[in-house]
Amino acid sequence: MPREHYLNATYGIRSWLLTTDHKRIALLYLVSVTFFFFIGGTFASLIRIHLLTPGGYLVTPETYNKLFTMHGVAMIFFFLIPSIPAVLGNFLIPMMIGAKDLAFPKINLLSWYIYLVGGCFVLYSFATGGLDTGWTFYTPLSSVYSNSAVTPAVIGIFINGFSSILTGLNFIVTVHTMRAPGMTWFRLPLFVWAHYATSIIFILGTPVIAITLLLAGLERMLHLGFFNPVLGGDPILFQHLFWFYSHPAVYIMILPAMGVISEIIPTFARKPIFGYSFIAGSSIAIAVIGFFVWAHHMFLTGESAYAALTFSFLSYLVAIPSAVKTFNWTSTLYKGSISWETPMLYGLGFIGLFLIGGLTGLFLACLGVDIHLHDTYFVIAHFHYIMVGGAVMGYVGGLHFWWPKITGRLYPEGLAKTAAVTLFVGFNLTFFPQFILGYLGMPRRYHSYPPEFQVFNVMSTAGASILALGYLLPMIYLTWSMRYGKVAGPNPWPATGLEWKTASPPLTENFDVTPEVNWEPYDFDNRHDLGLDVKGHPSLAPAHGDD
Amino acid sequence: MHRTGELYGQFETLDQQRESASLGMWVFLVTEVLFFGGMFMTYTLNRSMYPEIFGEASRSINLTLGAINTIVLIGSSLTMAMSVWAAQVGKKQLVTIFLILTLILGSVFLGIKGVEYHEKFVEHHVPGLNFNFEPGSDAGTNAHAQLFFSLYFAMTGLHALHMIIGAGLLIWLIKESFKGRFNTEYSTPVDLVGLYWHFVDIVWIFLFPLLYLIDRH
Amino acid sequence: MSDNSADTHSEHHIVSPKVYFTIFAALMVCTFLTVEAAKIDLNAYFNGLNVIVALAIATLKASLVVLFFMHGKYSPKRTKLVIVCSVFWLAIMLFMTMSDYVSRPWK
Amino acid sequence: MVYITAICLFFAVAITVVVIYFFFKYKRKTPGEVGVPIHGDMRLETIWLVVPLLLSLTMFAGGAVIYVDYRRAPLDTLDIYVIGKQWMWKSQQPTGLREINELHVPVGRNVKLILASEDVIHNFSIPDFRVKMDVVPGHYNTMWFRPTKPGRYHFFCSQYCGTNHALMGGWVTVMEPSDYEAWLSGSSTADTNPVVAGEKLFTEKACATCHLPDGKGRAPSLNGVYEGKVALADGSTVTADDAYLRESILAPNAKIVAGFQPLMPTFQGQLTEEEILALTAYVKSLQSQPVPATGAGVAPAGKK
Repeated sequence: MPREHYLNATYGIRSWLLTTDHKRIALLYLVSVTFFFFIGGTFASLIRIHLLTPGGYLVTPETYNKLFTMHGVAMIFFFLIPSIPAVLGNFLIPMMIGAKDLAFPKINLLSWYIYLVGGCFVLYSFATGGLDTGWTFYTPLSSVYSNSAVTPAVIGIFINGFSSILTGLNFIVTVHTMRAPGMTWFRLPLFVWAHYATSIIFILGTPVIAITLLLAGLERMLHLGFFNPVLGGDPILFQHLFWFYSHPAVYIMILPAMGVISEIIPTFARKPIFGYSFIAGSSIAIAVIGFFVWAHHMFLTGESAYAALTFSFLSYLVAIPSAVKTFNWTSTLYKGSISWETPMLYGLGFIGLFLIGGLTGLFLACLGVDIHLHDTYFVIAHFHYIMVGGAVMGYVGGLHFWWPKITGRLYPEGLAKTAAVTLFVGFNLTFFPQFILGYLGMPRRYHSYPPEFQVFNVMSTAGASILALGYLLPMIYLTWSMRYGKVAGPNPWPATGLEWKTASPPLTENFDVTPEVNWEPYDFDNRHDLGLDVKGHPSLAPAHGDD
Repeated sequence: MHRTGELYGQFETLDQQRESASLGMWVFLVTEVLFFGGMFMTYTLNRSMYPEIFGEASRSINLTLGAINTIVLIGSSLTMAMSVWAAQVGKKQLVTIFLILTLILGSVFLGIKGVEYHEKFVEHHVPGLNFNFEPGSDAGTNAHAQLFFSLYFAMTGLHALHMIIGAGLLIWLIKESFKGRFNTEYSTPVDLVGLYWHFVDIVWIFLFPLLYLIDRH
Repeated sequence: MSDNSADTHSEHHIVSPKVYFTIFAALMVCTFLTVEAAKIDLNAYFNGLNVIVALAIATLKASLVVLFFMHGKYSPKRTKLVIVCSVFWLAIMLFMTMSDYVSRPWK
Repeated sequence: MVYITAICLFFAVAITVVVIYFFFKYKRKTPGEVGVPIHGDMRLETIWLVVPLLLSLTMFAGGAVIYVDYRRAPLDTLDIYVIGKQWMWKSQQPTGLREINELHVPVGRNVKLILASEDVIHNFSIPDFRVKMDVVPGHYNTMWFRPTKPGRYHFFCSQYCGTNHALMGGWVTVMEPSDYEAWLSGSSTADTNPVVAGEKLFTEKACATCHLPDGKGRAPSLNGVYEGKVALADGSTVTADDAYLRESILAPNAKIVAGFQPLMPTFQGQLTEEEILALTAYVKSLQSQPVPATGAGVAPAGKK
């Protein structure tokens, strides 16, 4: 390990709380999003235990409603949205493009503080009366009828929005102006492309949710009528504005995970990614088309049937870039040299789960089928496959992939593989039964349900306990490895990105000298610095195609 | 990151720094457009539902003050643009003078806005506080007029908040400019605050006809 | 460090005060026009014409501010793209949402 | 649905099998080994851009047909009003018979539910019939279905609506038409009849002082107006359906009938959903009344 690096360059609590080093800020985020993950996870566990019996005797209906609302708010706004961008993105983007830091390091630190302030408001709401509106805050339930602490929660999410906006702004500017010499747009790692696309959504979507929740909050505090039909407002307008952000927000969660997978797969298959420009382009396509589909959450609100037809059609269009990515990842494996190390297991798990999550989305985008499935457990299962099976798997996989870079040490491989398999099994057992429940018609957000649904609920709860174990394991061995793990060296896998050209853990300024890039991305064959057996290759077929 | 003169450590050149800062500001303004956009959306829908009452309510706000404010604010945009120019050509004293003028015009705008708010308060036109549109108007008209005034206060209030933030930035700029910090080489803060100030002006350019000029015939 | 550094000098374009004052005068005229236009019942000719005129003038004014006061006209392509994006996305939100409401009548 | 399932299953299984096959087939053999540098293939990219696109368009088309059919109720429906409020469902048969958390319908008839909410957004959902619709305060939504088998089926509230959301459900009872008639006549009484209640409100709320049946009042006659074409002051015409009548009561100035002044006060906040339904039912009952030659909301010739 290098003698001096970003972790030991300065000491003391002040040096962390006032740091402008993107790597340290990433670690601050790592700690805070993990905190919210465990809060949200605790709520989820209580929900699953409660649903063991149809009568649901563990908690009262009020408490149950608060549990699923707070689970959603904590997980979506304070874990999933910041997780990969603010932790891995923050840590890696400057290194991947060969910069010393993000363009605006102070603003980066400011985003973390804004996140904390927003988080405090939300925790305050959780602690004083909780929140029982559903994470969607549909009016007039949230703005008039709910008796819970809606106002602080809305303010918290409003504030937190600025954290996302500033992070997105920082990434966009950094990618535009801070690239090292030779780092052209089409040499950028796909992880950076994915984050660039994510940032577009941060920039264009987040302000809308901020203003919408502000209006709903004002409506609640001052008894105004923007979304209240009794005072002449329109509750459906709230849904339009809400989903204008919140549907693209789904892509905020999944795009960075796709970026992680696009790094892991070529590294562990040791060959260039198949169709680089298609994967990069599909990220941008998802970010852009993702803004045209929001009203597919509203097919049954009584929205115009013409609008419903349009939005359903556009929703199918947004499925195409995701399909293109999946096909390309699969083809990357063809004739690779595939290693079964932990990050690759997550990559494999991601493809499988994202496939199910994505394909079930086609059912929901289909107008006729959505009439039946809308607001049932089918929806719950679908978006958990995307958000947990996709985004969280990507996040945990990415943490394993870059852990040696972040800490300079390797984790115990055997334990890590066990955890990956546990997560995969636990996840499927938890959420696959929910597809069946949804098809049978069990509505979501029910604290008690007809007894015929019990079997699948018990299965789901059993799966959830395995899943919980799967999350605890990495927590333990990753923490352990920070001190006792094997020293990793600069490039343990080896991988081709610029971030692996510097020491692990990196120096405060990332590189001794600004690197110059003169190679194509994921080009294992021409990288003699990686110590690989390029000559031993059976057939060096001439590269053809789009690259 | 250490700093050499006006160059922050993460950048290689002043050009790169200026470019980044300017792009950053523009991207920030995009978020502002969408931020106000949510309100414009709410406004559009509500006005399309209650065109008559929106007209009636709009006629009750003071057109003269609104028009004067429009002129004042566009004037402040002019002085802001002039201070950017002064910085570019290196007339350090002019920078300060134009910044001060901008601040004065901005304050005049806020002052007039205050007078308008006070009028509305006296007329019971502030939503949530004993709102009563016209003596004897029925519940429905009242509710719909309250929608108009909710939007009026939300939109102009948010706009005024931006003005106040802008004024704060101006005060800081004036302080720095007094020290002679801005010159032909380095005027990024003036440029950025200028962009922000003009944006706030643009918001008002739309707010004025949408709120003050409905059915004035 | 970046492939766009060629653009930077155009961003430093100096606009002469004469241009600023001309634009200011144009903005004043537009403000006067929009107030006067609102006082005429244009809806009598074509329903909604009043709003259209008001918004057209406002858009013109905003464009003048963006192009000249904000130097949009002299900015690199990238900045122009950013401006276009903001307007485009705002339009998506307004247009697609309103399209739901205006097409509600179904039979 | 089967179609989508088949396609999705095919892709899910195919890709999973291929990925797992590759995992074993191309497992790394020596530590320094490198994969074959294949960068991409334009033909393949095109294929997997176009094929999924076409497949998904067929899915879209299939779903769209069902949806359009679902949103456009047939004409010969049995209309039942359903009102949701925290946390119960009230339904009202055309005869005025009311039920709470129960709904009786005859087998083999097209049934249209007209949905209204007293407070927050609910969703009336009958999974066994594959139908559901949001119940939104402030305007009517409709849904329709055609029960095919007698029996008792669960219905639920599917849109989260507060504390007892999970308890806001009940049973649809599908009966043989004869049983249904018997059930109706067994419990119907005059005072629950919405037409009677609506007629009473029509006088109490002073509607009758302007809306004279002969068309000589300050407001249009409502005879025959329901389902008729109404000419508006701005030159357009609308069909006087439930939503139009509701709007005319709550926001009378939104659509002014040609030849009349905007004089009517709004009744927003002064009528409960049930009262609005009663008034609507009364206006509907005037559908068969003779339409006066002048001063009517609907021109006699314009009647369908």
